[in-house]
Amino acid sequence: RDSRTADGGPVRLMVGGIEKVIYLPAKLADQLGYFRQEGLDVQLSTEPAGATAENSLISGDVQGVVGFYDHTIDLQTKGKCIQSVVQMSDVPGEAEMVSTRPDAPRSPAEFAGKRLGVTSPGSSTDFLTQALATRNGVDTHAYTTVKAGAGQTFIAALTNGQIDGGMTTDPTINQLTSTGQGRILADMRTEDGTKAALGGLYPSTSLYMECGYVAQHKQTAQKLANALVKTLRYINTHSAEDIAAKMPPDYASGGRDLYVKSINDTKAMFNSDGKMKPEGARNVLDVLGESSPSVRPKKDQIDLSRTYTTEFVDRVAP
Amino acid sequence: MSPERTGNTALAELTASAETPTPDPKAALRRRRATVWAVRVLLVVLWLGSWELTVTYWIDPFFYSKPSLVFAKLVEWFTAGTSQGSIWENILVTLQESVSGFALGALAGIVLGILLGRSHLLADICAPFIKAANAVPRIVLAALFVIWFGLGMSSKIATAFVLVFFAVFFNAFQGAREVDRNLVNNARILGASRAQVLTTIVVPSATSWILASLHSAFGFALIGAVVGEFTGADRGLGLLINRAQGMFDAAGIYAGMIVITVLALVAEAVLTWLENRLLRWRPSTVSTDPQI
Amino acid sequence: MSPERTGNTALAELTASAETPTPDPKAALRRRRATVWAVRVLLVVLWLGSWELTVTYWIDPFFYSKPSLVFAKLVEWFTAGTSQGSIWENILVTLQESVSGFALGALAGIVLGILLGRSHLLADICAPFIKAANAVPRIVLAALFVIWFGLGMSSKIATAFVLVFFAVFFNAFQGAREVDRNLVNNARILGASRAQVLTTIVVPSATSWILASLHSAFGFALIGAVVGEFTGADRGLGLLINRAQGMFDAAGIYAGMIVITVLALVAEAVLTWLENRLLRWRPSTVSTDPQI
Amino acid sequence: MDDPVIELRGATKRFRGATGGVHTAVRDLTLSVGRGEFVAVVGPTGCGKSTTLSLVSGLEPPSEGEVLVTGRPVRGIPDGIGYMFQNDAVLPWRSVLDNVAAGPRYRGSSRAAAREKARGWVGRVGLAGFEKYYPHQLSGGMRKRVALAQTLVNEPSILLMDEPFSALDVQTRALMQDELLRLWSGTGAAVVFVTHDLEEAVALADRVVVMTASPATVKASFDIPLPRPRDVEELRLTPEFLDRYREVWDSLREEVAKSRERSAQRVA
Amino acid sequence: MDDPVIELRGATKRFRGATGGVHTAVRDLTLSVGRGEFVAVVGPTGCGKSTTLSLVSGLEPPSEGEVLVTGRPVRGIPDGIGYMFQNDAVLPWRSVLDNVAAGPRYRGSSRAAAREKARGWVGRVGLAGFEKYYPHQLSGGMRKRVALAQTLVNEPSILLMDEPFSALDVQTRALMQDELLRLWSGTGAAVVFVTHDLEEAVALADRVVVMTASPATVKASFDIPLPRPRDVEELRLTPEFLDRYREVWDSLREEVAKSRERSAQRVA
Ligand SMILES: Nc1ncnc2c1ncn2[C@@H]1O[C@H](COP(=O)(O)OP(=O)(O)OP(=O)(O)O)[C@@H](O)[C@H]1O
Ligand SMILES: Nc1ncnc2c1ncn2[C@@H]1O[C@H](COP(=O)(O)OP(=O)(O)OP(=O)(O)O)[C@@H](O)[C@H]1O
Ligand SMILES: [Mg+2]
Ligand SMILES: [Mg+2]
Repeated sequence: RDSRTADGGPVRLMVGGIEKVIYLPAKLADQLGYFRQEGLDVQLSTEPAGATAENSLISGDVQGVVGFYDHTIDLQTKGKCIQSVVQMSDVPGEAEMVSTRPDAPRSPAEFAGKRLGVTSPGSSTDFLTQALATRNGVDTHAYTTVKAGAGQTFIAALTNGQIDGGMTTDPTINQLTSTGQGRILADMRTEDGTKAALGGLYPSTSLYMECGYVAQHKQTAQKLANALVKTLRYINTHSAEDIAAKMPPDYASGGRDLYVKSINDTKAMFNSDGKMKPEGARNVLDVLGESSPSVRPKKDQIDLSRTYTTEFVDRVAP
Repeated sequence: MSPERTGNTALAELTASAETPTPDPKAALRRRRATVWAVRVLLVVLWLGSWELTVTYWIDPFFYSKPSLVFAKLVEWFTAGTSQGSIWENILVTLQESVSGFALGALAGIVLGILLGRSHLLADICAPFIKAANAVPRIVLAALFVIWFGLGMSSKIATAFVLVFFAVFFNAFQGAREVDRNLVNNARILGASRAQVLTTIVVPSATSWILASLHSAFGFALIGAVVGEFTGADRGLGLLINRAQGMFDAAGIYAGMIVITVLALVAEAVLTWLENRLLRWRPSTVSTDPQI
Repeated sequence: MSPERTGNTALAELTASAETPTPDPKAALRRRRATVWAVRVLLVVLWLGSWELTVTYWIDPFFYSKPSLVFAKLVEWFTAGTSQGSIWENILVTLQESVSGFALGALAGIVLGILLGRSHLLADICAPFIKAANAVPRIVLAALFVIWFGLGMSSKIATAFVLVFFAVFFNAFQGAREVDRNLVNNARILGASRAQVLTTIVVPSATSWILASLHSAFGFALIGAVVGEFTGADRGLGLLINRAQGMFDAAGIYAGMIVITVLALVAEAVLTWLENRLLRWRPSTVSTDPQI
Repeated sequence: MDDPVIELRGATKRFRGATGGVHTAVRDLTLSVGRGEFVAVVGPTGCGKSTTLSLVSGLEPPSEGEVLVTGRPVRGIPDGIGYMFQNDAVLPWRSVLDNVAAGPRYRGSSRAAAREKARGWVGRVGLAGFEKYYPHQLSGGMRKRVALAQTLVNEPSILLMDEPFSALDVQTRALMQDELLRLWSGTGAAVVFVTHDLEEAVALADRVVVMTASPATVKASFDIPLPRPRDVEELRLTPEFLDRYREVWDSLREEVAKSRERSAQRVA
Repeated sequence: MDDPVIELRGATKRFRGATGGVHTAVRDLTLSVGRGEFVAVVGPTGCGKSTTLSLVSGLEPPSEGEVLVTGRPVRGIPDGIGYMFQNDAVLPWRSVLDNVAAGPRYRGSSRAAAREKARGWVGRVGLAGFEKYYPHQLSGGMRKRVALAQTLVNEPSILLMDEPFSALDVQTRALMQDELLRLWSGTGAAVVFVTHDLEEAVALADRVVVMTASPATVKASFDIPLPRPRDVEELRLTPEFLDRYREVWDSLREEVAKSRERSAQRVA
C-alpha cells in the first residue's frame, strides 16, 4: 500500500479541509496550474480532521499534507519525523469568537466558567484556546472545552448560547461578524493580533512531509516548493476578488461576497517566501509545552530543527 | 379445468362480463394505485411547499436553505458539473463503493448468519464477539480503515461492508433459527443431506428474513460509503456534502442528500422486484388481507 | 400425572437413577457450557496474544497500539480519570444518550412498523418516504441535528433514534406482514376487534422479528450517540475517542472502543434475558436440534 | 324453508390458480340452513367444502352471488359465528387454558371469568391436567380438541365445523359427538358440519348435503328424519340409519367417481 | 419373530412438560415389526403413537431403552425409511410437482428424472392437473395426498404413516388404501400405520397393536389372519373381519375409558 513513488510519479497531497480559506494555497496552486508547470501530477484529497490527514501521511497513502505546523512537534513526541517543507503562514489564521450576548467573556481573562468551542479536542484550535487561557491566568480546567466543529454547527452553537465563545477560521468568522451574531475577541489572522494574543508568532499552514521522503525525493520537494511559493506570491500580489475568481465556482456557494471577504481578511496570514521563522517555531513549542499533554512532558527533548526545513524554499528562484 | 385456464386476462374478463356488483379487480387496482400516487405527490408538494414558505417568510435560509435553491443547485450540478468533476462521476464512485460493500456485506452476512443460526455450538462461541463487533462505532472504524486500507475505494467499501454485514447477519441468523422443524425433519427423512437441508429448507425459509434486512441494508451501504468519503477522499457524493458543509452551502448539503436518496430508491425498486420474484409462491394478500 | 410432576429436579433424578447409558442432560449442559467458555477465552487470548506479538516485533505501534498499552490506558482512565472528567461520568452520558435513543427509536419503529405492516394502503403511501429517509447518511443528519437541537444531549439522542428506528422498523414491518393468516382469521372469528388482533396476534407473532432487530439496534444506538458526540459535544465516550484520534493516541482509541463494546455486551445480556422470557413458549431446541 | 339463518344464493368463488389461470372452487351454490338446523356437508376431497364455509364466515367474499347470514348480506364477520378450521389455528404462544380463554377475553370477559369458563371447557374436551401445556407439547388430536373448546366456549349461534373430529380415536370421537349434540340441542344454533365420515354425518345431522366434485355445488340433499335425542352409538345399528347411510353413500360415490375420472382424463 | 426390521426394547420417552415437570409419553415399550409386515397401531388420542414413530424414525432419541432398525441401534435417520407425518410438512415454496420430486432429488436423481417420477405419483394420488399449484392453493385433503406421494416416491423399505388418510373422503380413502396395499404387497416393506379408524386398521394390517392410555405401551396385539390380496371394500362385510374388529374394539374401548376416567379424576 505504500504508494511513495519515485520522483516523477503522481504526488498525493492531503488537505485538512480543502475548502478552508487557511488552506487556500493548495487548491489555488492546482487551479493556477503551477503544479503542472513544474511537471508534477498532484492529486489533492481532503480529510476534515488534521489528525486523520497525518495518519494517511504516516501510513504512506499520501506524500504530503497541507495542515497546521504544530502537528509536526506533536508527532515528534510519538517518534515520527515529519517536517514542514513550505511554511506558508506565520500566524494561525484563527480567531477567538464570542457571542454578542452580555454575559459573553470580554477578554480571555474571563474564560473561567465559560463553555468554549473548538473544532475538535486535541486539535490546534484546542491548543490555541488553552494557550490564550493560560496566558491570561485562567487554568485550563476552569472552562469547559466543547467540540463544536466548524461552519454551521459552530454558528448554531454560538447563536443558541451553547457555547460562549470558540476558536474558528474563515469563512465562519466573517459569517458571524457580518450577521452580528459574533464578535472577534482575539484575531490571530494577523501578525499583530497573534503577537498580542500569544506573545509571539504561531506558524500554521504548511506543507509537511515525512523526513525520510524528503531526503529521498529532493526533486519532488523542490518542485512542490516552487509551485507553492509561486502561489504565495500570487496571493500577495492579487486582490481577493482575483483569487476568488480563480477558485472553482462552488467554493463560493455560501455566497460570493462572503467568500471574497473571507479571503480578503485571511489573505494577510500568508507570507510570500514560504520560509519558517525560527522564533515562530520556538513559540509554537512554548505554547504546546503549556497546553498539550503529550508535548508537555517531552518539551525539552524536542529537536525543532527536524520539524522544518527551508532548504527548498531557499532555492526557489526569485 | 382447461376452459378456465386462459391466462391472466381470464379473471378480468370473467368478472367484467358477469354483470354483478362485484368490482372489477383490475380497475380497483388501477384506482388504488392512482390514489396512492396522488397521496404521495400531495405529501411531497405539501412538504416542499411548507418548507419553501417557512424559509421564505419566517426563518433564516442560512441553515435550512429552501427547495428552490436546492433545485437550482441540482440543476447546476447536472449541467455545469461540480468542482470535483462531473456529478455523474461522483455518483458513479459512490455507487461503486456502496454496491461492492453491499454485495460483500450481504453475502458474508447471509452465509455466516445461516451457518451460525443452524449450529448452536458455533453460535454460542461466536455470538458475543459478533455482538461486540456490532457495537464498534463505524465512524471510528472508518478512520481505522483509512489507515489499514488506504485512501482508495477499499476503505469506503470496508465501511459499507461492516454496516451491511451486521444488518444482514442478525436477520439471517434469526431466520435460520426460525425454520419450521417439521420441514427440516421431513427433508431429512426424505433423504436430504445437511447441505441439502441448508439449501432447500433453511435458505428458502430464511428468505423473507434476509430480504427484510436487505431493504435497510442498501441504505446502510450508501451511508457507509458516505462516511468513508467524509473521513478522507478525493471524489464522491460524501465529499460533495462535506465540502458544502464547510462552505455554508446548505443547498448543497440538501442537494447531496437528495441525490443519495434517489440512488437508494432506485436500489429499493430493484430489491422489491427481486423480492416479488423470489416470494412468488406466497398467497397474494393485496385484495383480501384484513386491514389491520 | 401427579407423581411425575415433581418440579425441575425430577428429570435429573429420573435419568440419574435409571442407570442407563443415556447421558445426564444437566451434566451435558454443564460440560457444553464449559467448552463454550473455554473456546471463547482461548480465542480472546489468541487474538490479544498475536496482536501484542506482531506489534512488539513486526509492525509500528503508532497505528495499532498494543494490548498492554490499551490496558494501561484503561487502568489510567478508571483510576486517574480522563482529560474530560471521570470515566464513569463519560460512560453515563453516552449511556443515557444511547438508552434514550434506543427506547424512543425502538418504540417508534415497532409501532410504525406494525401499523404499516398491517395496513397495505398506508404502507404503499409511506414506503418510499421511509426507504428514502433510511438512505440519508446519519453523519450528515448528525450535523443537522446539532444545528436543530443544539450541542446538548438531544442531538445525540436524535442521531441514535434515527439509527435504531430504521433497524427496528423494517423488521417490525416485515414481522407484521408475515403473521400467519390462519391465526388472524381465527382470532377474528373468536370475536377479536382490530386492536385485539393487533395486540394478541400480530405483536406476539412479530416478536421474534422485533427481537432480532433489537439485537443489532442497541449497538446502533451506541453508534448514534458516538457519531453525535463526534459532531459536537462536551462529554462522552465518543469525544474521548475523538480526542485520542486528535492526539495520535491509538491506545486511547482502542480503549474507548473496548468500553463501548462492553456496554453493548451488557445491554445484549439484558436483551437475551428478555428474549428468553418472552419466547418461553417455544420448543427448546438445545439438545435435539439437528446441527446444521 | 322460511327465515333461514344462512343463505347462499348462486354463490361462486374463484381463485387465481397456478400460472395465472383461474380456478373455480365453488360454482353457483345455493343452500339455506334454518334456525336450529344441523346440516352435515360431505363431498369429494378438494371439491370446495372449506371454501363454502369461509364464504359463510365472511373471511372470503364471494366472487359472484350472495351470502346472507340472519337475512343480511355478509360484510365482515357476522355476529354469533363460530368456525372451527380444518387446520387447527391455536395460538402457539398461549397455553391450552389461555387459548380456550381467548374468545371470552376478546368479547370482554375479565381474565378470571374467562379462565374459569375456559377451565370447564378444557375439562369437557378431555384435556384436564393439560391446562398449562403449550400447543407444541400436545398431540395432534389434543390440539384439535383445544380448537374445539376454543370455538364452543363462545356459545356461537351459528357453528361452522370443518372436519372437527378427524384426528380423534373412535371412542373419543363418539364422546365428542355426544357432547356436541347435547350442547347444540338446547341452543337453537345452526350447525354446518363438514365431515368425511358418512356415519358421523348421518348420525348427527338433520340434513346431509352432498356436494359435487370440483367446482362444488349442491348435488343432493337428504333429510335424516331420525328421532332426537340420539344416542350415536346405538343409532348406528338401526335399519333406518343404514337406509339413510346407503342413500347418501350412493350419491357421494357417484360424485367421487366422477372426480376421479376427471383427474384420470387430465393425466391422459 | 426372528430378524425383525424394527425393534423397540423397553423404549421410554420423556418430555419436559409444562411448568418444568416431566411428561412421560411412552413408557417401557417393546415391539417388533418383521420384514414385510404391515402393523396397524391404534390407541386413545394423545397416548404416544406419534412419539413412537418419531423414535423409530430416529428424529427423537429414546430417553431410555433401545430402538433398533434392521438390527442396528438407531443413530440419526436409518436408511430406507419413509415417514408421513401427522401434520403435513410439504414445502410451501414448491409446487406440488417439485414437492413430490424432492425425495428423488435429495437422493441424487437428475431434475428431469425426478420430475418424471414425481409426475407419475402425483397422478396416482389423484392430483393430476394440480402439478403447478402451490400448497396454499390446495385443500386439506389434497395437501395430505401430496405428502403421501412425497413419501411413497422414495419407495421406502420401512414405511411409517401417521394417520395418512384421515382428511380424505370415504371413497378416496378406499382408493388410497387399495393403492397402498398394491404397492406394498410386492416390496416386502415393513409398515407401521397409525390410524383412528379401526376398520381401516383391521382391513389393512397383518397385526393390530393396541396401545394403552398415556404413557403409551403395548396393551395387546391382534393378528389378522385374513387372506391377501384383500379387497378392502368387500372384506368389510365378511364375518371374520367383523370378529376381528369386535376384538380390537373391545380392547381399545377399555383403554379409552381408562384414559377418560383419569382425565376426569384430574379435574376433580
Ligand atoms: N387460495 C387458493 N388459491 C387457489 N386455489 C384454491 C385456493 N384455496 C382453495 N383452492 C382450490 O379450491 C378447491 C377447493 O378447496 P377446499 O379447501 O374448499 O376443498 P375441500 O372441499 O375443503 O377439500 P378437503 O376435503 O380436502 O378439505 C381446491 O381444488 C383448491 O385447489
Ligand atoms: N415436545 C413435547 N413436550 C411435551 N410433551 C409432549 C411433547 N410431544 C408430545 N408430548 C406429549 O406426549 C403425549 C403423546 O403425544 P403423541 O403426539 O405421541 O400422541 P398420539 O398418540 O400421536 O396422539 P394423537 O392420536 O392425538 O395424534 C401427549 O400427551 C403430549 O402432550
Ligand atoms: Mg377442506
Ligand atoms: Mg399423533
